[in-house]
Amino acid sequence: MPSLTHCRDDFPILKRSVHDGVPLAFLDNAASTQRPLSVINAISECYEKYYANVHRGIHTLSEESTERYERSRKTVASFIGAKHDHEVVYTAGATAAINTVARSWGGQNLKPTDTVLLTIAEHHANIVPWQQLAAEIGFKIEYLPLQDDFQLETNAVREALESYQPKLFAFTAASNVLGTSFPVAEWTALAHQQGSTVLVDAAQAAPHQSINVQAWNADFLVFSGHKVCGPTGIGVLHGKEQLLEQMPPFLGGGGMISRVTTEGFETAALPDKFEAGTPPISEAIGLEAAVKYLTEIGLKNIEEHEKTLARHAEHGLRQIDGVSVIGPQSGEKTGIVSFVLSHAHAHDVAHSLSDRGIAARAGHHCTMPLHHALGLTATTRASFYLYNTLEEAEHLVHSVAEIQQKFTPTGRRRRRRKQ
Amino acid sequence: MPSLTHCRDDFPILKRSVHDGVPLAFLDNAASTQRPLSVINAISECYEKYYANVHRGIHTLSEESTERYERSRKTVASFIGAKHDHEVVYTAGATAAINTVARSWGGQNLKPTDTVLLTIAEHHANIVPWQQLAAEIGFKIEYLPLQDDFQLETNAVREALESYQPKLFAFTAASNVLGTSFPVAEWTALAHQQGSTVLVDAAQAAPHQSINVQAWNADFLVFSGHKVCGPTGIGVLHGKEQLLEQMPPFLGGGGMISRVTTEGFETAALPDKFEAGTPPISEAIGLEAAVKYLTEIGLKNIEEHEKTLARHAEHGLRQIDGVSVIGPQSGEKTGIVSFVLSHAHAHDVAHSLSDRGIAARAGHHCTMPLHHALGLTATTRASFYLYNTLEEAEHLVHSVAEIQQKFTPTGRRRRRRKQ
Amino acid sequence: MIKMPSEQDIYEEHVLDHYEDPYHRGPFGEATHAHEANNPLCGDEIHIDLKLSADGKVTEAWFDGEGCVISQASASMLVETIEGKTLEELQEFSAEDMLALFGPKLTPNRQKCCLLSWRVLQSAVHSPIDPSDDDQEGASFSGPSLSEES
Amino acid sequence: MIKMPSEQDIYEEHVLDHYEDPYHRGPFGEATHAHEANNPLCGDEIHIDLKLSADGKVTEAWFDGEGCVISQASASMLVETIEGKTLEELQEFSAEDMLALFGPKLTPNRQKCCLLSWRVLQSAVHSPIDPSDDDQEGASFSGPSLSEES
Ligand SMILES: Cc1ncc(COP(=O)(O)O)c(C=O)c1O
Ligand SMILES: Cc1ncc(COP(=O)(O)O)c(C=O)c1O
Repeated sequence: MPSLTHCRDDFPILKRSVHDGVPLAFLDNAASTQRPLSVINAISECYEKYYANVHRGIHTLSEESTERYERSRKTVASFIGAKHDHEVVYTAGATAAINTVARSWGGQNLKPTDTVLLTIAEHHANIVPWQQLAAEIGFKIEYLPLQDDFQLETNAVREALESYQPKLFAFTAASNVLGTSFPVAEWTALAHQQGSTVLVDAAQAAPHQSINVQAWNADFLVFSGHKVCGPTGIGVLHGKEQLLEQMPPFLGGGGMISRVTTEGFETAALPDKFEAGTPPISEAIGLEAAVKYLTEIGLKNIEEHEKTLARHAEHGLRQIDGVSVIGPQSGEKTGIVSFVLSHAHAHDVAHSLSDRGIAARAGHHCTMPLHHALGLTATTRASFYLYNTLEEAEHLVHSVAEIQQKFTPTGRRRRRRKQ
Repeated sequence: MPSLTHCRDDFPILKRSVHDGVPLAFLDNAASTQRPLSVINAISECYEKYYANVHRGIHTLSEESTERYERSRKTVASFIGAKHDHEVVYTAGATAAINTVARSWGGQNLKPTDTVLLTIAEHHANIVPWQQLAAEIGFKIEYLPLQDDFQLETNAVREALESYQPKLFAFTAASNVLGTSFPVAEWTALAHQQGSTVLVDAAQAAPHQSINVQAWNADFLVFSGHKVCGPTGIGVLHGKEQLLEQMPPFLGGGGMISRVTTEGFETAALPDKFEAGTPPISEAIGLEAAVKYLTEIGLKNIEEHEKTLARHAEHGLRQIDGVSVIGPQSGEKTGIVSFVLSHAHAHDVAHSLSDRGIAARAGHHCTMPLHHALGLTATTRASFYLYNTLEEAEHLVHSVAEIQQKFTPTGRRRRRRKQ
Repeated sequence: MIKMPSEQDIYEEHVLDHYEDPYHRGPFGEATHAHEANNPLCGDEIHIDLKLSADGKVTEAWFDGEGCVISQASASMLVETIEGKTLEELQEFSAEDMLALFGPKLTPNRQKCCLLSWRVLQSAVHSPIDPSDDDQEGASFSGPSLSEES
Repeated sequence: MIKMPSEQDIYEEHVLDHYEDPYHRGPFGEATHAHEANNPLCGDEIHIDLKLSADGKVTEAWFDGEGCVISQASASMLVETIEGKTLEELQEFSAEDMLALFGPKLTPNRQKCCLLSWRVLQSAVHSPIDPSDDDQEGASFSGPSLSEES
């Protein structure tokens, strides 16, 4: 495996200690990644050197900002292999992007007798918008369940597609809990055979694997800037040109119209149609820097690196008595490992990990239906990224072993209250 | 007037030259303002020192980020005099905030027989969302017209409120074209007497005047971060607690729920209910720095300063033959001056101003209905802010005089084409 | 900068004692008032049973639940403390008092774990167990919200 | 970094000549094909009238409109240039050719002003003036969008 250790120097935050000199081991990357200096500088530079509102201002700063904003769109379009730049729409985040598809495409196309097919492993961002819309329109939502080994076989997907004939199949390319990724191209092809439209939630895929929307052939794909080393406040909606053109606009306001009268409005062309209001300008410029950074290092290298670390950690965790890893033993795995301890609640685990410098998440990770299906209320999740090290993976394993030990019941007695 | 000249040093971009050593005179502040170093540094510091996803992560960075994110909300709440911090909801911008009110409050409360009252001077952001909703629901939209002197008298507002009995009165606190501001508290009180709900678009007011939402008593108020020296990618929706609580959520996803099952979801408490997905974290932290910066300088001083400059410019422009200022001679005025030249199109004016280092906007400024009502297609707009100088105002006046001169028809003849 | 209290501070003997050997944990058949709620952050659940006397005193208090050390230990401390108190005293018992009762200093996110039982208690006193059992006002909390993590 | 072309460059004699003394500007009674559109950026409007011969040649071209120097001068240059051209030649006349015809280098935002007449022309050739006048395909443009400023 190519060492990515040199990358650590690009991330200023990794130099900090958590408290009392305990170094930081940032294993909360599935929630949000850190930023290299090139991204932070791109944002500062925008504000210090050439910022103005974009969209056809006839003065030098606005020309420069517009040019950089649209260059970002080009870079992101080529990052995901889009056919047209204007198929890339900037939104406030992956969540906003899914809501846009739900309200615009869904509002136009979903009928009371229709079915939307999801997997039980979806993030709330890919569940709640459909539930909100279903409450209005009245269509059905079906969930593909997991097998006992946490897997979801393509055969089960095929059968569900055949039996439900969903109008939409919306699924995550990679689970933010199970540490698995799904065969997007294959499932998309099956869905298209049934006439289903496909939305792929790539929030956990974009940071870690090379995406080609044309090869995947999904109709819609979304991801977030802050999970690919980019800024907060920006997300990407990719849609096929023809679909985006047929959809009504979602948010209304400046920039998305070609004409407004007191009687009504005419919609602007793509991508402006879906970018109402002043867009996330510095965020787009930061996102471009992030995407360039990842591309330079190479998505393949990143994927391999973080898989190595995650499998190392997973192997170690599985050895510890009373620790269960929530995810399959084999198959297509990513840099995420979630687990539960028999003696300690996920919150106490995360808290105790933090004492040891390790940033990990505890809770349901916005996947309550998945946790419920697994009979769990909370898990602890470690998620690796390019800047993590084997030492950090080992530190995690040792720490978890200690914590499991520490919280072992010892037959303590509460001091009786003096009355 | 207290000199604010020292402020210029706080804004790195003001040191740049536009081209060939021509210094920048940034008079495009109504489109978007520049940022002081303290804002740029707050964003960088967030990413370099303590960034992690917010919302109850049990590790040090997440605790720190969450604390800073919520501290920002507190600061902004006190900036606008909100009664409760959780009445402040962060959105992607003013546009997103108005859309939130339209879809959530409007979707729940507006009926086919209702009327929504706007002014003809509204920005598209406060027109199009209501048109979109009206197309669905079927209510009527009425527009308060301007008088010939560009004014809108309170008497006309009272009469319209009485005759239309609108369910909602949505108006801008300050026009982004006319350079006027409206008496918000007075109009709001009149609207409430008629039982109307009130939305105030404070996008052009928040940067320049001290706002107290309790004194104004509007039910909803919105503004954008990038117009108050803050980052792009963030806006503020203030709503009265009781209204926000009764409204359904708008966007669905992580963070805005308290429970999700395969059957449905329960909504989280305020303000989380309206903040689906990873919020604009670094943007909120940057916005806090911006609001602190403005507060330190003093909104009163800023208002006075920019009014002085704008009136100076307006006075000069009115002296130029063939230049018409689009806005009233007197009344409550702000730091905005829009104008047209008899000999040059707004675009050619802005272009020629840019040659002289002056950044101004040309076009309809997202107020096509207003421009149509005034019989115009485009105006040129200069908008002043705390860092502008009297010299810049004078430079503008001289430049406009030159441009008007330059584009005077001279009886040129096109060279005949050799055939 | 937030100083994250270290493990030793939070999981001190007193806390772990209450966790492993809680006061009045389990079902209670004689409750006159009861309420339960969960913390969506971690799935922690707390149920509180109260027996109130005619003159408005807590004669007995029990809890049941599942969750992290802090939520469960703090619930145990709470029910132990409130027995014998009047309704006025309960109403005056603030979130700050609850955090003080717990002892170790908590970061904002973990305060939510500690305050879960306190919130449930505030609702329980308004939730009599009797035929007119549909008093739902206890369902809406004031104070910091209990939302999920991402 | 974008170099904003300076005034002298853009408003050169040739351009101002076309602005003040345009070629074939005004109504034209013999048009066989016509189209018009506006640039929402600035409200610029361009109408183009064409007279096409049976063998697919532009025998006469006129424009009318209102707007900035660049949109009006470029329209004048365009109609002057296309007379005598075949439909194939028009189809081959690209946006780049249009910018080259105009001459002075334009920033992206001002290219939109220059390309307005070119777009209208592309649609006009598909928009015969006759009883079957409802051919609306010309209404949707390809290429960079013409949206508004903020
Ligand atoms: C009066 C007014 N309202 C609303 C807006 C929209 O703000 P934003 O583009 O930041 O969403 C603007 C800014 O252009 C404005 O001037
Ligand atoms: C699989 C998945 N989908 C969607 C999201 C939502 O992304 P965001 O919160 O950036 O909108 C996340 C991140 O939490 C995720 O992991």
